[in-house]
Amino acid sequence: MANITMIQAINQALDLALSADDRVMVLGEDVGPNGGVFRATEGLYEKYGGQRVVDTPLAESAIIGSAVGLALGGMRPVAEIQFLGFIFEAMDQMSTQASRLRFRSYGRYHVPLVVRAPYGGGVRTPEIHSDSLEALFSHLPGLKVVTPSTPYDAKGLLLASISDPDPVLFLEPMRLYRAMRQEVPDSWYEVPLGSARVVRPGDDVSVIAYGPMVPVAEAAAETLLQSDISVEVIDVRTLNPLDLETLSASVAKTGRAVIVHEAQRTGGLGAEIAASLQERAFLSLEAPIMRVTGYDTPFPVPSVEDWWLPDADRVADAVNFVLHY
Amino acid sequence: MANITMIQAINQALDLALSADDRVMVLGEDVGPNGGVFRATEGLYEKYGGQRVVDTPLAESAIIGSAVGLALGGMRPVAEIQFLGFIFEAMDQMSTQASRLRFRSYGRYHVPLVVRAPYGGGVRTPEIHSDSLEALFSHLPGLKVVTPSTPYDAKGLLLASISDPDPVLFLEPMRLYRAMRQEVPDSWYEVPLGSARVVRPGDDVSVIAYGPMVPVAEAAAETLLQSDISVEVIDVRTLNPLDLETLSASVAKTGRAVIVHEAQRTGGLGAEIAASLQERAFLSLEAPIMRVTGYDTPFPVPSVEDWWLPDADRVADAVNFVLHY
Amino acid sequence: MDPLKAFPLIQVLDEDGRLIGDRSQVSDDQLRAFFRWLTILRTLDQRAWNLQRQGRIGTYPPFSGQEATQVGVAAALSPDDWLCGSYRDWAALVYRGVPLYFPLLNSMGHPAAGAFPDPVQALPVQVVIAAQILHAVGLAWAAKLQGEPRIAVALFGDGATSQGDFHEALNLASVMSAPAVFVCQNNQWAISVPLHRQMHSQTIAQRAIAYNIEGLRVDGNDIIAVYQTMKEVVERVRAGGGPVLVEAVTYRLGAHTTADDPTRYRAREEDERFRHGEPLARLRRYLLASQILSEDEMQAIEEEAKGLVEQAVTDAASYPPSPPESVFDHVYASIPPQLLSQQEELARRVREGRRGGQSHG
Amino acid sequence: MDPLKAFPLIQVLDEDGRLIGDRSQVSDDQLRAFFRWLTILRTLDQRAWNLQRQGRIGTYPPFSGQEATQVGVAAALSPDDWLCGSYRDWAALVYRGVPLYFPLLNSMGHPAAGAFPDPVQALPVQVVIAAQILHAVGLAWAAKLQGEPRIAVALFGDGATSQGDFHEALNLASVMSAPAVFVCQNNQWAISVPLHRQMHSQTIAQRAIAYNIEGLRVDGNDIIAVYQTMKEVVERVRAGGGPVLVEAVTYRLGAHTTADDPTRYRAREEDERFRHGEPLARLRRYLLASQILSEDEMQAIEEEAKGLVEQAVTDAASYPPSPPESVFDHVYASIPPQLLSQQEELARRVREGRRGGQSHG
Ligand SMILES: Cc1ncc(C[n+]2csc(CCOP(=O)(O)OP(=O)(O)O)c2C)c(N)n1
Ligand SMILES: Cc1ncc(C[n+]2csc(CCOP(=O)(O)OP(=O)(O)O)c2C)c(N)n1
Ligand SMILES: [Mg+2]
Ligand SMILES: [Mg+2]
Repeated sequence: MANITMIQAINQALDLALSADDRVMVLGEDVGPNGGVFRATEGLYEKYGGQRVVDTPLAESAIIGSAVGLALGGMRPVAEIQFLGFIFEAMDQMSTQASRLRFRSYGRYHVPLVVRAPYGGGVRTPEIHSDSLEALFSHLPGLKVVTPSTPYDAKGLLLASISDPDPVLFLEPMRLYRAMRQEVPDSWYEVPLGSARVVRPGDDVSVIAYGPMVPVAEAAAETLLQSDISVEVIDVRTLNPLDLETLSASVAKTGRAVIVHEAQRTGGLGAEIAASLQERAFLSLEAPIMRVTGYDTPFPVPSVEDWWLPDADRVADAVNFVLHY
Repeated sequence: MANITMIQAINQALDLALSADDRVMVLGEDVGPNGGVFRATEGLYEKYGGQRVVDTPLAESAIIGSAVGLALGGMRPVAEIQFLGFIFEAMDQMSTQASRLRFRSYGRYHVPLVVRAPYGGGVRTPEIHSDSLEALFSHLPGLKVVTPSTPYDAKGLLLASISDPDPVLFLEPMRLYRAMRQEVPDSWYEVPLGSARVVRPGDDVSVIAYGPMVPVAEAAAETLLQSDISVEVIDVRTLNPLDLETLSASVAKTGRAVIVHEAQRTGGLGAEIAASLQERAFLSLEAPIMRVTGYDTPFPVPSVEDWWLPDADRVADAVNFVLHY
Repeated sequence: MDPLKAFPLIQVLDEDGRLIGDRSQVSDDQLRAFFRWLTILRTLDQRAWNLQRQGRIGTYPPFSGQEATQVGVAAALSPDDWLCGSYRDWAALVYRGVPLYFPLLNSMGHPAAGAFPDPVQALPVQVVIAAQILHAVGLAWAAKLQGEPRIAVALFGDGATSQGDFHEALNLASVMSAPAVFVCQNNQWAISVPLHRQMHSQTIAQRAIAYNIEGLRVDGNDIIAVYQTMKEVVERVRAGGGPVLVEAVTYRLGAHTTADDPTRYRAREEDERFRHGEPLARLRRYLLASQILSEDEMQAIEEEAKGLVEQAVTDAASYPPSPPESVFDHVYASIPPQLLSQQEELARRVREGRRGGQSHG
Repeated sequence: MDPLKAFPLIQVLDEDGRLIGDRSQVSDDQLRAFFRWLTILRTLDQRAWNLQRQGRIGTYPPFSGQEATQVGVAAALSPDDWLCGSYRDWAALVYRGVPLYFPLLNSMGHPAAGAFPDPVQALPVQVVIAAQILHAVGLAWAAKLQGEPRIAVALFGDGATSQGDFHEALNLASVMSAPAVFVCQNNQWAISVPLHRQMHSQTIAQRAIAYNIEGLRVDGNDIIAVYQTMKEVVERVRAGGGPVLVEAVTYRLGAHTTADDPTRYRAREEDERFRHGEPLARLRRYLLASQILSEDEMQAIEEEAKGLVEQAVTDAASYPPSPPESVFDHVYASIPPQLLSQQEELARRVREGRRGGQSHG
């Protein structure tokens, strides 16, 4: 056990996977001697060499497309897209290739590929670097989409993703990389894909969040407690396939739900969660399911981003809204 | 007025636009002498020449990326992506470029670009040719997404899209290209973007559909009438921005809604519509809003597609479900 | 630099089937086998076209005219090598061991057409232009990392060279020195777009210079030239010489697919000109003239081909259909809960015979 | 073909600033003006670095070492020509007429930094590697269609040449014979990835062969060579000669951005070697030796530069902030209903001072 940050937990997971399985390799832009622009791959090039920790040319379609081939050829590639906003360049390889090869080959082939990408705002990046695009990928059958909100989950979910026989998009909330420390076991453990986590039990309202918005939801819950409002906070963790059991059980209990994400509201993952929950828990609902999200504009420049991003205050407003509906 | 098919209506719209405005040009794969693989651009090369009706190299990112430049440079490009499934190759140019230039330039520039693409199933294409990807694009701020379900709307919406100062993705339901004829004015007219259409008024339940699913919804409504169920059918027409006024007014009236689309259910546009409607019409709802959609698998091969696609029978089942909830 | 000189067209048989080069690497027996295969494949291709016209199969992309390239390439590979081709590459696949009825099954829209039987080392045919070139790079790279002598071959068209993926693949392969061979079937057309609108360069082979890899231009209608060239190339690549780009200059004799009408965009005369040098007639002339095969022997082969193709038609038609709900079986390794309930719904509808799709639409 | 010979490095000043070529196309006055600009820009770049270190601006990508290329290119253009550059190309933009405080405003994350004042004909700086190359092709193509003598120039890095968009752009420009100039600033690094891991080719210029367009290699640290070469190229392209690829061989003297630490991946020695030939020192030596400028005159210019840069710092700092809710103003030409209500919500929160984001997170 060590008290470490999320980026350290990710680094540990990669290190463990590389040492446990010769087939595992890491590829991407600047993942080699530079150790990744966020240091996720720090020390791995030195430890495992340039054959297994590979700086690729600056070409995302080539990264994902060749990783599909590597996976088919018996490797276990863990590819990095430097910032999620640049995955658009590899969109075909993600959408019609990696995620469909099992289907297209009628089960003959599969693509055990993990694509890691930092995402989300809060760290004042230049434009396109802070986009939250999880909704696009959650609409692609054949792909799993995962995002941790703690160091412990980051390591356990990443190892589970690497073990998974299917392609997994592993989204790393940039602003949580170094935001907190947590005791994390040194050895291999997995947090199963497809299961949400009740972060904090509560009775009055369910606040459903993931990735960078989990601490925001927790902060809102803490504040609301002072007004005697008991909030159940749930971390979705796997965005596709969704753990609708856990989510709807919570809403069945509380009768009210607020969904929080950074991504733009229209067509965001909150829509899917809300739509599914009102189907499953209609008779329990005391108020509409509300969404607290990024606004329907492109992610703004740094001077505006604090205003644009959902915060605890907006979450609290939404909770109060559904409580007094 | 002439009694024409949707593909003829599209062809007419392009012809009118090319003849009315020198800045309009058509570009894409096989749009020239071949007249497009569906004949949408038939005769235009002969009439307007190879400078204005341009066969491009086989490169979607180049088509959209250069069209962005053409639009910035004072042209009014109408680009064709041969099948929507191939737009993934141009995803970055769609997502971070065309749709964001107004934002990125703080209003100094804008991109009057129309991207046309056939989509959807029902015509037994090879794989990847039948994908319905509208949800992905409806999540991109700065882009408008439009899809007609009749020849009249096809022409009017396409002309409105060409007149629009912002980038518009114009989705053409392949299976409706020649499925019906309609009287269509010969001259220029526009169907405004951002407005849904009540196809058929009704009292008991709202069935909300768009593109290829509108006739399916109508067929279901016809069948249900025999059981004295009065269905209001709404054609969404503009998928982003949504005309939530019209949609929620209908649901406020009927108290029940079924949303129908071909795209996969998880993360589809139905989720956004359901989420928004339960926010706006919560107190009117007598039953959960249900979705009849494609299944959460890749679009299947031709021998399976009839089973996979939503049909009137499934729509009727959902209507009965919400009526007897 | 004159690309036509820097990348001279490698030919062994001229357009009339006269031997104008060295054919020391192919035996007479090999040539007889090639003739037999080309005949079977041409017969299959024409039969498939007719089946589509009769409404018995769906869209079909004919490969007639390109058999010499596809068979020549496939014949130069070891069973362990990877082949990553596209929708038109059934000739190569069938030669590799994919049953003759698979192309038909594929055009019937049967999902099993994506699962070639073991041990055929090939990816399902690719529809997204150029996407498979990157897969070949990854497969080749994996072989190199594993110390396996395996190589990977990508087959793609002239149109595919305009895609970003083509460029990214060749650059990556060059940087990684991956044992990959990139075979472009330059059949002069990408649907209706002729080569000179696809690119402003004289050859495709010259693109190799951009990546500092070897580039070659071979007469793709000359199976001896293709096979011998590929044999050499494959050996060099297997030995670690780095990737190679091969431009096989050929011609699409027919339509792009059964949905296409080439009279809309290409002149009959051009057709005639190219038709003359087409691979089967060319080989036939040479084999007759050199008395490697007689007319009678050829006729026997043609008869055999017809029989094999008829059997393939029967095999395809009698191939057991897949239950519609099996689409859920191959999305993920194990079916997540939401998909499971969707699968149950579909299975129930199938059981109840509530037919979906168009018919109700 | 030996690319180093086929694409010889065009140089007028050697690394020590000695005249080794023809400089007949630049007057002494022009050179004085170049020196003044290079001095102002270098001063600005270093000041920006320090401002970031003081926490007064955000991420900043220094262009030091690349001023000769950027200014040489910009100086060869007409005001009507389009410039499509990336995040590091502020030297070119400022030379073109973008106010000196814009790069600072941009790194402060001010939304107005994307709106260059008229009549500067340039796109906002591009962050997505290689995306702007396609815009340049479209802009050039539009000019051609309109019969305007305008051309378009794309500036991009060595890393950008690996992207599919680079390939698609050059191919399309070649097919359309679009009046575009593609200027690659080969600064040897793409963040931490050195050129030899980016590509296995000796030059970037040789990629022109793939598209059958002209390719040139110029010493990007030699402003005379860049300017004269570009003048000629621009004239040919404007006259309809088709697109040209220019490789400007230069060096990124500093870090990739203020967020980068180059000591993690590049050796100090290499740095020293390249530092010697850097553009400002080189020009300075030549101007001194040829007595075009004296030490005193240079010092006066340096003083002036400091003043201008200080003014820019003040201008940036005092630039009025945009109200947060203005983000909604430039998404569409007119604000759709849903966005309008979101805008109202945000405006209300701003009015009530309910500060969002991290602070509450
Ligand atoms: C990415 C993508 N864009 C467009 C298409 C539609 N399309 C199918 S085949 C084809 C032409 C391909 O030409 P070429 O690469 O020369 O191969 P050929 O058909 O001649 O064998 C096009 C445009 C596609 N399948 N994929
Ligand atoms: C499509 C895309 N992928 C990755 C990045 C992250 N990134 C920013 S700059 C850079 C390196 C660019 O190198 P080069 O093209 O040589 O330009 P330079 O920075 O040297 O000017 C990378 C990988 C990006 N901005 N866009
Ligand atoms: Mg072709
Ligand atoms: Mg660089």
